[in-house]
Order: sequence, then C-alpha cells, then structure tokens
Amino acid sequence: MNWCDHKLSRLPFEPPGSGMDRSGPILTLDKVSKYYEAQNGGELLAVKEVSLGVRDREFICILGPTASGKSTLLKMMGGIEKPTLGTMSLRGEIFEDGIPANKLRNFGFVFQQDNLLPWRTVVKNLRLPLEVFHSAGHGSADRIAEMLTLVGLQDYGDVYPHELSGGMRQRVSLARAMVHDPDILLMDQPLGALDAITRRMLSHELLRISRATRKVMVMVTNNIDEALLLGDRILVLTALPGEIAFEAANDIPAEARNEAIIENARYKALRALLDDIVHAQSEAGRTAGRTGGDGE
Amino acid sequence: MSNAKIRLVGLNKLFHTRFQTIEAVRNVDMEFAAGDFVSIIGPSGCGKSTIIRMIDDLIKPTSGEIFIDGRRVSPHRRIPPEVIRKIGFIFQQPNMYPWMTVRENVMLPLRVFGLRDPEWARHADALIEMTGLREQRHAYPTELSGGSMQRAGVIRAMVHKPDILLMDEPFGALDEMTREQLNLELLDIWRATGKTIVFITHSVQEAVLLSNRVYVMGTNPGRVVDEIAVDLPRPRNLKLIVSDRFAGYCELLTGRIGQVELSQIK
Amino acid sequence: MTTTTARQTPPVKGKPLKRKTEPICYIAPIILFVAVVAAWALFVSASGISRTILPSPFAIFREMSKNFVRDILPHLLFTLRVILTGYAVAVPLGILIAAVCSQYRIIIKATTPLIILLVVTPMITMVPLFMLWMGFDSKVRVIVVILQATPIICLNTLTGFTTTEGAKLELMRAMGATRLQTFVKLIFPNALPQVFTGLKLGCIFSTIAAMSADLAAGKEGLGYRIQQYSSLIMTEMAYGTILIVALIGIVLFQIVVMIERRVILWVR
Amino acid sequence: MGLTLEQRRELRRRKDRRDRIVGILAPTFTFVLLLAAWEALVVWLEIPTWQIPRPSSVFAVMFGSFGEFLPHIIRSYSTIIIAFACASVVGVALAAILTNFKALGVALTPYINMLCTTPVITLVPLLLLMFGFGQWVLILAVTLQAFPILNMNASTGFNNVETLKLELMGSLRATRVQTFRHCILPASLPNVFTGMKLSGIFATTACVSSEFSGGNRGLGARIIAYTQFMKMDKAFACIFFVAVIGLFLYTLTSYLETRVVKWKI
Repeated sequence: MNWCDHKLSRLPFEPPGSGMDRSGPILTLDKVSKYYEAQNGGELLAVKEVSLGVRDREFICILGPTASGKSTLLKMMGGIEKPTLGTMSLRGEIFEDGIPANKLRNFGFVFQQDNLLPWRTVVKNLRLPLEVFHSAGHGSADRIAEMLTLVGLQDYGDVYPHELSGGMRQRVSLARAMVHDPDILLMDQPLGALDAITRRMLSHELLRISRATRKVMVMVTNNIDEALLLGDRILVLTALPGEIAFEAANDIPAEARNEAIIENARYKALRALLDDIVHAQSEAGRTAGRTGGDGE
Repeated sequence: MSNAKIRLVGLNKLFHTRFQTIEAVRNVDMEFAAGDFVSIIGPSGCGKSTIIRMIDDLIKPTSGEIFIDGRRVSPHRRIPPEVIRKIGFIFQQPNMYPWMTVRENVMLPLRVFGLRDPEWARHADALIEMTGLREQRHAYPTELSGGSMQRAGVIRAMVHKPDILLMDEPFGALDEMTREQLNLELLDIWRATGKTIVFITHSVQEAVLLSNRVYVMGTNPGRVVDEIAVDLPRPRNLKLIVSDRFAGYCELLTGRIGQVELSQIK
Repeated sequence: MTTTTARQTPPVKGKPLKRKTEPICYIAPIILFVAVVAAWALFVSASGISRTILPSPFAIFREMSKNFVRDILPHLLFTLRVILTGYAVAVPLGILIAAVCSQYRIIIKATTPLIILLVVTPMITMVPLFMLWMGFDSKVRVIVVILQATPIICLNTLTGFTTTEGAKLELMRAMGATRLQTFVKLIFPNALPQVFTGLKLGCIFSTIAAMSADLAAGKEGLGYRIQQYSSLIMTEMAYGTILIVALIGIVLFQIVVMIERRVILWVR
Repeated sequence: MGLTLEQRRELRRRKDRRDRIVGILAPTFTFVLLLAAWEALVVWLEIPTWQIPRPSSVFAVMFGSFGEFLPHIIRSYSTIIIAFACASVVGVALAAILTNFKALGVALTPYINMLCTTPVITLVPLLLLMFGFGQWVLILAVTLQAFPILNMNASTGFNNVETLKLELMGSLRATRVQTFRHCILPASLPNVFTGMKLSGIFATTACVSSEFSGGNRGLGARIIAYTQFMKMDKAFACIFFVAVIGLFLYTLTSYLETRVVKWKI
C-alpha cells in the first residue's frame, strides 16, 4: 500500500499569512531560556539561551540525553510553555512572551503518549483542532478523510482509541496534528513509546509524509538512526540545562535515506560521530551528580 | 535423552475464540543447552510469547512435549514446585508492585516460595548491590527511572537462584541508551552465573549482540523459520556493534525477518 | 497467548463491542431468591413463629396484592415524586457548583472541606427543623432530598474536574484553546465517569433522605406507612412496603447505571 | 528535571507542607466567614432564638449544658462507631469471598447492591418489633446500611486488578491466599478506603434517622424532642455533634489511607 503520489488538495480556507516567503526562517528563537522556580527559592534552569532558525520545508531533529530539556524547548516552540528569557519570532513578527494563542493555528503538536481523547472516536479526535480553530465548517469532513487516508487509517473512522494498537494511535495523533494544515509540525519523541518494528515502520512512513506534505517539521528524539533517516539538520543538546552542544546538516543524500540507509558510508560515519557526542553529553550529565529522572 | 536443559518437541497451540480458532504455534522444535543464551525474534503475532509461557507452564500446549532437565512436563498435571523453582520469568513492562519498596519487590519470590532462611535475604541484598540499586532499595518503584525498575525486575527473577531465565522482551519499553547499558549488564550476569537464558526480542542488534543462537519465527501460524548461530567472540562489548561481522549478522537477520514479513503480506 | 494486538481488520461499523453478560448472571440470583423464599416459608410454618414477628412470604404477597392499590399506591407516588423532583434539582445544582468552584485553585481549596462537611453531616438531621419552619407539605421533603444529594454529587464532580491529566491540558494549550473550550471539550467529558459515580450515590442518598423525611414528618409517604403498619402490628403490609421501597431504590439505581453505559462508551 | 532522588523527595515534602498550610487556612477562613455571616444575619433581622438560634448561643449551649447531651452523644457515637467497625470488617471480608468464588459472587452481589440502595431505616420499626428496644438492634440496622457500599467499592477494586500484576503471581505459582494478600488487596486499597469513607457517611445517616423513629435515646431522638419544645439552640447543638462524628470518621479514614497507601505520589 503506498500513498506516495497522493494529491493533497489545498484547504477550502486559507490560513492567514500562509504565503510563505522562501528566504528567511519561518520561526526563530533568540537566546530562549526557561527557568523553573523551585520551592527552596532557588531556580532550576531547564533550557539555556537556545538560538535557532527554522527554515521553510526543513526537517530538524533534536537529540540529547534523557534529561536535557529538549521536550521543554519543543513545548516553548509550540506555545505550550512560555520562555522565561529570550524572544521568538514567527514570519518576522517578534514575540516577547512566547507564541500567543491566536498564532497557534500555524502549529501542529504530536505528543509522545498519543494523547488522543478516549471518549471521542478517531474522526471526532481529528475534528478537535478544527472545532477549536472554529473552522469545522463544510470542508472539514473531506479534510479529515484525506488525513486518515494519508496515514492509512481510512477504515478506522468511528473506532475508539482504546481499540487501536500503539502504532495506529500514534498515526491518528499525527493526522490530528496536520488536519488544520499548520505550517510547522512539532513532534515530541513521537515514536518513543513504540516497539522496535513498529517504530522502524513508522519512521519510514513519517519520511514519506514529510516529503508528500512539504511541511516544516521539528522532531525531538533519542534515537540516532531516526534522526539520520529523517533530519535535514541535526542538533544535539547538552544535559540539563539544555544548550545546543552540536549542530550539523545531514549530508546523507535524499535518495539514500530509505530502508537501505545502513549501507550508506556517510551514515556509518555520522552515526559513530553522533553516538560519541550524545554519549559524552549523557556522561557529563551523570557525572554532574544528576541521575536520570524522567526526561524533561 | 540429550543433556539439553530445555527441549521442545513438536509443540502446537490452538486458541479457540468464539469466532475462530487461531493457530498460535505449529510444530515448534527448540533446544536450549545448559548455560546457553538463545534469542527468539520475529514479527508480533508469531507466537514467541506463547512459547515462553508454555515453557513456564503458564499455558498448556495443545500437543507436543516439553522436557526440562530431561524430565517430561506432563500436559495434564501442574508443573511440580521443584521444577518451577528452577525458572525465573521477566516481563516486558518492569511490573513492579508500587506498594512494595524495591527491596520487598526483589524478595517477593522468597516470600512466595517460603524461603525464610536469612541466607536468602543476604543473597537478595548482594544482587541489589550488584546492580547499583543499593541506595534506592527502600525507595518506591514509582520514584525510579525505567532502567532501574527493569534492573530490579531482572534480579527479582533471579533471587530464588533459578537455572533458567525466561525474558519476554525485557528491554522493549526502554530508550536506546538504557537498553545498551542493560544489555551489557545482562551479559555480565550471564557470564557470572552461567544460567540458561531464553531471550525474546524485536531488536536485531540486541539478538546479535547477546546470543549464541537466534531462532527466527514466522507468523500465522507461528513457526520456526530459521535457526542462526552467532559465533562472535566472547566477552562481547559495545565496540562490537561497529564491526563488519556484527553488521553482517544484522543484515542476515533483517533479511530473514523481511522475507517472513513479505510472505505474511502475500 | 500472544499479546492480542488490536484487530488489523476494522471492527463492525458503528457500535463498539459490548461485553455480553453470561447467562449465569441471571440464573444464579433467581435460584438464590427461590431458595430463600422456600426456606423462609418452611421456617415460618415449621417453627410456628407468630405472624406478628415473621409472617410467611405467601401471606405477605396475599396481603399486598389485596390492598396495594388502595393503601400503598398513593404514598408510593408521593414519595417517588419527592425523590425524583429532589434528585432532578440536585443533579444540575451539584454539577454547576462543582464547575464554578473548580475554576480557581484557591476556591477549590476553600470549598472542598466545606462540601465534605455537608456530605458527612446528614441533612436529614435538619428534617425536624424544616418541619417546624415550613410545615409538613411535600415541598419541605424535596428540599431535604436536594440538601442531602447535592453535596455528594458536587464532591465527586469536583474530584473529576480537578484530576485531568497534565498531558491532555497541554494538548489544549498547544491549540491555544480558551478556558471555556478546554472545559467543554476536555475537562467535562474527562470527568464523566466520576460524575456518574456521584450521580449513583446521589440517587441512593435521595431515596434515604425521602424515607427519613417520611419517618420524621409523617402524614404521607411510604416511610410513614411502614411506621404505621408496624405500630398497628400489620407486619405483612410492613414487610411488603419495605420490599417496595427496596425495589424503588434498586430501579432508580439501575436506571442511572444504564444511562452511564450509554454515555460512557470508551471505557474498556 | 534530572534531579537526584533526595532532591525530588525534598521538593515534594516542601510542596506538600505548603499545600497543607494553604489547605487548612483557606477552609477555616470560609468556615469562620459563614458563621459570622449567620450570626450577623440573625442579629440584624432580629430572628427569635426559637426560630433560628445564633451560632454563638449554639456553641454556648453545646459546652454549657454538655452534661445534658452526654448520654445521647455516647449512645449515638457508640452505635455509629461499632456499626462502622463491623461494616468495615464484613464489607471487605465479604467482598474478598465473593470475588474469589465466582458462583457465590454472581448470586449474592445483586442482593447486596439492593441492600445498599434500600434505606434500612424503614426496617428499624420492624426490627424493634422483632427484637425489642435494645441498642444493638440499631447497631444491626446501621451496619446493614453501611457495609454494602463498602462491599461494592471493594469488589470493584478486587475485580479490576491489572492482569500483568496477577500474571506475576501466576508465574510464581502463588496460592490464592498469597495472591490476595500480596497483590489483589494492596492494589485495590484506594477503592477500599473510598468505600470506607462512604460507609462512614451511611453509618451516620442511618443512625440518626433510625433514632428518629426508634425510642428516645440518641442525638436523632433528641433533635425531634428539642424541635417539638422549640429549643432550637439545643437542636442545632445536636446537629453539630452529629457533624463532629461524621467529620471524625471521614478524617480518620483519610488519615489511615495516607498512612497505609504510602506509595501514591
């Protein structure tokens, strides 16, 4: 079953400012930091002065040891958390206090635990963003069907989430994040909770979807192979407080990035390099007296 | 009677549901020598969990025989207690009891088997020491990371000194770095104690890194498709992953599983 | 058995699978009922226990069928109306109060102990006072039922509203949902199982409140009839009426349970 | 956050302490506010004491003529506490038996649920008729009203233990008793304690309403007597005493729960 040449119809409604200018980055972070106030008056620094520019049609992978604040960084980009310091800008518009609610229409967020609403069927789960953005109008039914076809679940429309396997729930969560046609898709370890085989299958499917939809995607992951398969640009964060320790373009040619990526010479070199960097970071984290809590 | 620790001869298992009968396992023959480290790999639904539960007598086979230490496990009566004492079962999720501290969890088999002798308690503490959980032994499982909980799961299955360890995708739910760490620790334990390990996994790297032999399973019906011997040098370490022979075995296994998956789709 | 991965083939369209209760769930209670009645009848006739202490089941049945319509029915309808009107007011009231109180953490902290106090203090203690203030008509008993049922519904609903998973709240925040949207689309549906626990308890409390109001107030209602029958040593009628009261309780309870099964379809 | 175990526990302890302080301050504030409002209203509208007494006069009477209330307090409190204790034991024990023996469970459970939804106080007049006016008749009635709700909650808990946790005991071939003691009971303790809290509420309600129709001893009976003689401050005093025992049972169970169920975050 391949849905590669699936034609994607534009949405009946045009999200504001969707005429993307090719040159400048769509989303930029300038020295963004996040402090959590601890009870004993002290402060916990989770993310330290991250500056990042996300360009159009780019797939960025963020790697890092278990506790490196990479999820917090992604949540700040998605407007779920407000940065304590630093500014962010969306298509040139500067925001001092994080992305405001009315701009979140341009973002889609995929959580690690699929986070579907158990009382809604698959179709109703996909309607949720449309209802929140008040655009659950006439075109929504086809749009939802289109999204379900994109992730290969067109027959599971009126099934409840608890009747689906982990992999299928994660695909519904992906479809839900794209149903309102956002420009930027943020994914927080989307394949983290799946078994190895489903994970391998879904990473290739994610690659196909990213090529079919041409969206900007930022993915947090702790799996180096996934990052090399999907990422155009790869960042590695240090252990807490999360700071960009390494940034590199993934120069494995696009046609080599498929099931047979293992044979690619460049893949082996990059994998060894990233392996050392990430291990060095988690080692640094451990020696700095912090045992790995559940990654923040 | 060969000196195999565990021998499965012509094992079949049918599950009768209201709508149809599912053939979970058909005509499986397997052998595990004493002190052997054997992996079972295959797509989900190929009956690997059923086989491991049949060895542990949690499920009775429809037909076929199981020999443990040469003694036939009767399909009718329950498995005798002294044979059960030889087996340790490790689950996919850590499966810790949140209402017990780590130490109480580890010592649960001792309480169930009625091993009151303080020498057993010392053995449990030694195991806790070995896996570096000492200062967390009075903590509650919810306060531990996934890796530490699974370490506790492994030593809990070893506390009553079984000869056989049945492991059902023990590290499936962990992230990659913790999994590599636990693989190495498992190798140390296996080398130190010489137990017979039956290891179920989805991950090709894990199977090649850890085991002497790998059974590749096909699905509907669940059957043994291939048996691949992995003769990489021992003791094995992380550096091995980068070597070509290791990559060779991985490709062989991935290819073999790929064929199984293809035949499954047809 | 292999961990049953979700069905690869899509399930039957529309209705999710319902757990069919095996037939034994019906047969066993009936067998027990028949056995108890038989043993009861045998014991009464064998031991010759006086009718005033323990009448035989058949005598109860005979008496009841004789004067059910004349003596019992009006009181039955009266008490039923009291229970239902009280309950009908208590349900929306309890949920509304919980919704208002759940908006701000400080309000939750301030009101929860107060609601608990109302729950643990049986409102029926107020029945004699209300009788004094407002006389004996049914309006007073409805108020008692409301006062007894509302706190327990409110407490359970409030617990439901305040235990929404963090990840799901983040989901709504990721879409910039307003407070109202978050409440309507996430907090309320998520709390439904807990709300129904409150409704079931509220139903039990309403029945108890109505009965105790009858006992204290007298003049009308099943509770009063039972008291009257026992004082007139008409034990058959007394036992019969108690069975009727038990039936009311269980029927109302089962109605709420059935509504719950229709509303909450997503629990495994 | 990558915090050491010790730091995380310290954070949680401090957070709990802060919550507890706010948890006590806020409700006392609302409580005092309500009493003050009640007092002001009664004084301002000059409502006569026989209609609605002032809280201050009620408290005065509560402590002033405590002797007068004492026998009734003892009678009611003893009924409630003994019945609550019996209900707790019977409720949990019966739930354990019914969930372990399927046939018995399926047969008996509907009738226990029925007992739960039936106001047992209607039975009191008959019980008094049958067994005379002893206090233990009331205790029996209150226990009959209090144990079913606990049985229902406990059974739900015992029946919904995670299969994975049962499979662990299965792999160790634990006996039925061992499985219940080490796995089923601890796993469903939260349900049991919720059931006990409800059972306490049912016990208080049943006791007071039974005393309405049963004899002249006990707080319920005194409330009826005082209202007839227009002594409203004493009637309210009795209601406050009932509130005290109700609150006592609730907080006792919650305290027990925090001591026993230590592993909940």
